[in-house]
Amino acid sequence: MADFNRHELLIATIARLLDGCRLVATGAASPIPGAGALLARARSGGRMRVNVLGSIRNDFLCDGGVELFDLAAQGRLDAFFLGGGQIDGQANINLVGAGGSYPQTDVRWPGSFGSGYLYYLVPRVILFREEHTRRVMVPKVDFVSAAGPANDGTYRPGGPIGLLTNLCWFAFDRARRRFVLETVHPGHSVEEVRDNTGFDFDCPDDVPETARPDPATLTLLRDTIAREIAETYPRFAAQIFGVSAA
Amino acid sequence: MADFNRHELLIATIARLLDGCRLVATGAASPIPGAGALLARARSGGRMRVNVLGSIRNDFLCDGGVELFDLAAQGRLDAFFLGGGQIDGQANINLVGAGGSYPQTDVRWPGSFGSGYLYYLVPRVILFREEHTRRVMVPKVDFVSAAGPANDGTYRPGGPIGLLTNLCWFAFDRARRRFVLETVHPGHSVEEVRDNTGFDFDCPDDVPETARPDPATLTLLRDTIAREIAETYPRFAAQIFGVSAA
Amino acid sequence: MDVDQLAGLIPDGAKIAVPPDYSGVAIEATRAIIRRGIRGLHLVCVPVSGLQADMLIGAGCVATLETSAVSLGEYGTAPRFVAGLKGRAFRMMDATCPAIHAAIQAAGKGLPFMPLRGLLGSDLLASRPDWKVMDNPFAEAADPIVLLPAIRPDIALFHAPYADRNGNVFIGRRRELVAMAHAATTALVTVEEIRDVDLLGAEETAAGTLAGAYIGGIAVAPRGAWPLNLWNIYAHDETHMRQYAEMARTDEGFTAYLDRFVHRAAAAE
Amino acid sequence: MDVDQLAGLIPDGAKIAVPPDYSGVAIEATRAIIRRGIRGLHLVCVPVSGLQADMLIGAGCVATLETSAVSLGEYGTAPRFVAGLKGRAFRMMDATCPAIHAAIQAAGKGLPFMPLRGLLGSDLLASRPDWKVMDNPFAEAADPIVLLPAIRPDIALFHAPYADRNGNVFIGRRRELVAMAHAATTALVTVEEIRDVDLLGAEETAAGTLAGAYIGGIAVAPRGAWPLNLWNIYAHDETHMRQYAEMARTDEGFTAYLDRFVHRAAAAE
Repeated sequence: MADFNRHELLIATIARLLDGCRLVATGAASPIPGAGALLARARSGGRMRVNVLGSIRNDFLCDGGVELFDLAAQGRLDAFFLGGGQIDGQANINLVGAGGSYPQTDVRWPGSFGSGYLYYLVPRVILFREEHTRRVMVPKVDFVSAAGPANDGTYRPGGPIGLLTNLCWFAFDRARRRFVLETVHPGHSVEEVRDNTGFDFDCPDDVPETARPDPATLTLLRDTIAREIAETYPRFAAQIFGVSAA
Repeated sequence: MADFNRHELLIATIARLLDGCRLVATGAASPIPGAGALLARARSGGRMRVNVLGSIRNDFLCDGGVELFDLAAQGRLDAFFLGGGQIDGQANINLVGAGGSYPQTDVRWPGSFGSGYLYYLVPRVILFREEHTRRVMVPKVDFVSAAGPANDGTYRPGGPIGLLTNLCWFAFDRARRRFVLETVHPGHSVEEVRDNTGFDFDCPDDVPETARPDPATLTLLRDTIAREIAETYPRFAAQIFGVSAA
Repeated sequence: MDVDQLAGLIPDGAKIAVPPDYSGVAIEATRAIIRRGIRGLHLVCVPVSGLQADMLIGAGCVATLETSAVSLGEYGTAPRFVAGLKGRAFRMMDATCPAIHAAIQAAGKGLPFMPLRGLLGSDLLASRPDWKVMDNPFAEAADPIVLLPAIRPDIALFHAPYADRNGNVFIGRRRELVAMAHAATTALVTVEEIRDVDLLGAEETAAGTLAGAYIGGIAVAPRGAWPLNLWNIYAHDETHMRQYAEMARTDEGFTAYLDRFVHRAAAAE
Repeated sequence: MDVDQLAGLIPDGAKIAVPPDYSGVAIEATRAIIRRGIRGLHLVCVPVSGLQADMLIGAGCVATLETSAVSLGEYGTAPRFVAGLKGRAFRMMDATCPAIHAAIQAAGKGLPFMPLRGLLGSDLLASRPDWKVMDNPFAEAADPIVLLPAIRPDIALFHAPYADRNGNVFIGRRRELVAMAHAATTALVTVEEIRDVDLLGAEETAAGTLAGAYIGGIAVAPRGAWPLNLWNIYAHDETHMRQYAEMARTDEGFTAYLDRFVHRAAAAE
């Protein structure tokens, strides 16, 4: 990993997962997804729109806070990012709290935000949680903010395509309702993933390494995207890329 | 009728019917209701708001065409005006067509506009139709654009308080679902009303004359309201009052 | 893209949402639609129409008309609408204004339906088998309420004062245009002009903007609402409106009108 | 009317709708509410809140909290929210953002309920007995969909850059403020200033205006969102936000914070 850092790998991976989207949005406190989306846009030849929450230059929403949700329901939003304090093996996510008895949980997080809706409607939801530990990746979430796909015939055009962490990329197999370990990031191992994951997942005999960003991508990211994301996330851009806003 | 004309009588009558309202709106092609509402506002001591469709100065709607309907549903709109190609004795109104077989009616009018909604939600709907003939005032409308109150327990905060024509003012008795001839305009008679009305209505032995506008009202109307309504209805104001916009 | 190319994006049979006369009506594009001989349109008036619906009906473009009213306002009855209805030239779906607004908003929210008060006991409701009545499950006593299926137009078509350099369109307080565009698969817009500004760059203009993400085509059409008015930017052409109302009273007169103001006017350019 | 008089219009037990941090939060009015010792509020965050909810909870003003999240954002956990929840200081109604928007819009449309996609199989739905599931009557196969009862606040409370001389308020593209005001019985608004203009007089500003007809009280409160930001007009006060996040971690610290920045600051004026 001499020639790129962890953040750059995640950003480049996200950009690859967004390939072919027409419209991608990112939510609050999402510098890595935001940079990934801007990178994907830069490589789309003008075919992709990106809406970065909190940006001035890259935010076209002008119909109030409900517009992002309406966009999703209209089928216009191809991809979005969700995380969770807990994520389980059926792709249920929990943004509310853990332990105790709801609503008096032992740990309380801010709340579900838009997850209970966007997770059902956006076709390409990328679960993104940097921390990959058994505290986060649990057998069963304590509270379901948004349910993994049930395949019960109910209206569900959206759902997770997979889960990206500091260690790996799991694809989500919707038919089997299970994660599949697809790639492990450079410098990490399948054993490390297994040791730090509390849920069962499918693991092929041979798990390739997550693709490393090529030099052209790194140049684009560092020269152009870094300045674009600095408009919304100046501290992140300064810390990771050493740049300020364009 | 030497000292006022028919339009002035109607305007003054409408203003009286609106007394106590907080918010009154008028629709398209409604110069007499518009002038009546502005007159009522002028006498309200600042307690009444009026929204005149088509006005610049007296239109606060800025949330698109749906706002008037939302206002009504919120309970904020106290009074509105509706007419009809046909009106029957149970206060059903028809803005669609007469004769033939719907939709191939012999006569076709523009359509129901907002009547199928506002008639149910605005507490003080004033039915206003200048033409008072058996062609308009029918035993049973051929098409119900909006139904008179059914008193069947369904949600119905709104409905007609009565019907104002060139000849008279009928109050509507909601409990009995019948019009009651309350006043006959100066220069007209109960017999004339009866001859020109196709539906049954209650008629007390003694029907007073519709109150004539007093001199103060006529002065206010001609000096101030005429110029206010001229902004939206210049031809009407020029023809009736000989004034142009303030 | 010119107006004829814009009209070329509308396939036969499309469901098209159009605004009321006061919101900015794409009449130049309407003439282009008639010239192209587009057929089978499902015209949704949000919530009413006038000259535009009358012209499209008269020219044989409309298979279904969904509206709360069609009228030429102070110029009287919409003659081609009335004649077409009598001649069964199209399927009529009578509505009331807030029902169309609600069904359009349902589509903009990706909802299958939207409830609406009113309508009970009316022949509007009786004549619309696509509308359903359910009992409000939140009420303790019986409380019937109408459910309207979402209206999902293929295309929202309207005329606006200007677009910016990024393809955003200024719609001011005409929020029915936003609702139509959100509901439709795409919006086709004619504008008086393109201005070299960024509508989303200032709070005042952003509040009155329809973002380019909803727009599939913009064509410049100066006086593109003529002979109707565009907001208070230009007034309607009274002489022409009277002429239309007079000529459209008969089939022959309307044909002569089209020949003179739709077909020949374009050929002369 | 000053901010304390405005706060005096809020009775104990009122249902109050407040906007998210980015929309303009009436924090000066929040301090006034705390000073008045208003109790039993049903706080509806449209759709989330931060400092405002945390302060009101910490000061004991809140009996019910309906929100999709409470967070101080980059300043971390909302400490009084978490402590209050653990101590059962209020009733918690967890939601998801579009559900609160939809329920607010239902009230603005006078509807008893609004349908919403999503939510099926979640504990959000399981924990909300006031939400119902029905089968979509327009679908051929089984198609469960959630129905949300309308949220009808007594009061919508927010802070905006300015009001005009006629009592209209500029809200720009923050249309959740319009939705809140339409849904509520009345809106109480603090503004940076009153400007001698007519917001409804020009198309640009009218598009971003909340009309005075919806507003029951306006008070001038310069920097009335402090220590939060107001749009991009002024930034949040980072030092103060860190100080709040630190002091509010304990009951004693929060009491000291109120004493210093809510009670004593007002007394010193």
